[in-house]
Amino acid sequence: MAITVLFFASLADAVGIRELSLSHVSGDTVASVRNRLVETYPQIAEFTPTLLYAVNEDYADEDTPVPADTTLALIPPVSGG
Amino acid sequence: MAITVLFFASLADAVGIRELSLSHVSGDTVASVRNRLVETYPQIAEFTPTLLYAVNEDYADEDTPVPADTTLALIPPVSGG
Amino acid sequence: MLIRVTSEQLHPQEAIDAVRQNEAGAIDVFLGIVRNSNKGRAVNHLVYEAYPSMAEKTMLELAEEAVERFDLTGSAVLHRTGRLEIGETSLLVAVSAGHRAATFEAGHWLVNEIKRRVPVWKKEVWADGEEWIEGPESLGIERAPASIQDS
Amino acid sequence: MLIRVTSEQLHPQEAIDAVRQNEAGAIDVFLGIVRNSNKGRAVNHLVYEAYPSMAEKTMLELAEEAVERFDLTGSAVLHRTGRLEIGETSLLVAVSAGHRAATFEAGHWLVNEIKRRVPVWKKEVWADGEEWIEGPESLGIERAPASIQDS
Repeated sequence: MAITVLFFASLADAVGIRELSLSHVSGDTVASVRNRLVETYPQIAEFTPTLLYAVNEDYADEDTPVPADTTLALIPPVSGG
Repeated sequence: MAITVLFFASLADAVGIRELSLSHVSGDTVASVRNRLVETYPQIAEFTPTLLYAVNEDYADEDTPVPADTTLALIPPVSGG
Repeated sequence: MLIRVTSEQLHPQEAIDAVRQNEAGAIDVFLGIVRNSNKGRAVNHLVYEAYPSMAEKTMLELAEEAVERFDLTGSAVLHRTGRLEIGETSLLVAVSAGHRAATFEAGHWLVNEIKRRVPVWKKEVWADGEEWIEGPESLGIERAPASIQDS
Repeated sequence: MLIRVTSEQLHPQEAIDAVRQNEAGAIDVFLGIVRNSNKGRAVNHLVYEAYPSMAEKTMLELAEEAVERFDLTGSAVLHRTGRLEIGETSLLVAVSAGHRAATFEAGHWLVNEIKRRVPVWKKEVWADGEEWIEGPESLGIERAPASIQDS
């Protein structure tokens, strides 16, 4: 009953972590998981205004549900191409 | 004191010639040379409504002068690409 | 449909061969190339990072949407990751269609959407530092998260 | 600037290498391909005829004009002549620029102008006959000789 969280690019540099596992809480959404992460890693807060999210590789809103055994990616503005 | 005339594609097929040499006449223009050609090769007439012309490899108008030792190309509508 | 995120060099001929069809009269190919400068600053090299599985998924969705929208006969999207030197190809997009107008429009649309949606990030490395280039700066527009989150 | 009328096969990589510059962030490549049908009729093969010296001259003029108009860092135009089978490349155009929008616009403009102005003709050969495809039919528009004769 865990959530896998992925960090990328500038956010991974800021947090110093690329992937972590988090306990799942009943009723979790993107926002609730993100808020728990900010408690542990306050440096995430400055990224949140421009952060996008993906749940199991689909772009998601803040109120998208995050079930157990889900991968949540925190996605800084992309710059591929 | 000659003019080289070039024929291409459908016009070359119709005339049965790809290149010929013509005597130059003082004051020759694209139109005057074309008209002399039509006298000899009346099958050119049906092409003239859509024909373009080039004098020494530059697109030309009917009243563009054609000096001696010039190459005049009779250019059916192009279809490259 | 050829879709790939890879640390290996990208070869245009492979993408062209992937979209060439007997019904296609036109192929458009786009290459994103590492420039030697950005905003007046000399670039030494770039480092691309991707969320590979989601990047490939998003590239496939966009390639399929392009085929639908522009009535293409084929599409291919490849993105390189890792360290890229000046002049190397970071992005390779190829589309084919019956006629040319659709290929230019589809190619341009597809590259724009890839830059908006595919989870890939670019780090510029200069002689004296480095920086992640992100979002609005790389797009040259205001960020529009609402439409990005539409999907 | 790479400009060529040739009966040899066209290789996209050669055109790409010719326009790749350290200042270029984007390359667009267009390939005109022999389709297996036209207006519902099955095509066996095509034969392209050119006025080679004038074709190369016109291609060079257009490639230079594209560089001016779209602020390109490079351009290349190659046209094949002779017999071409289904799937073979008849026209190859490559342009490079600092950014992508200019390459798509320049590529499309250049291909349109090539089809309007370069003295090359295409003959379709079917199982039971053949025909020169000329001008308006190949362009799908009314002929506009006035603007063509402007130069």
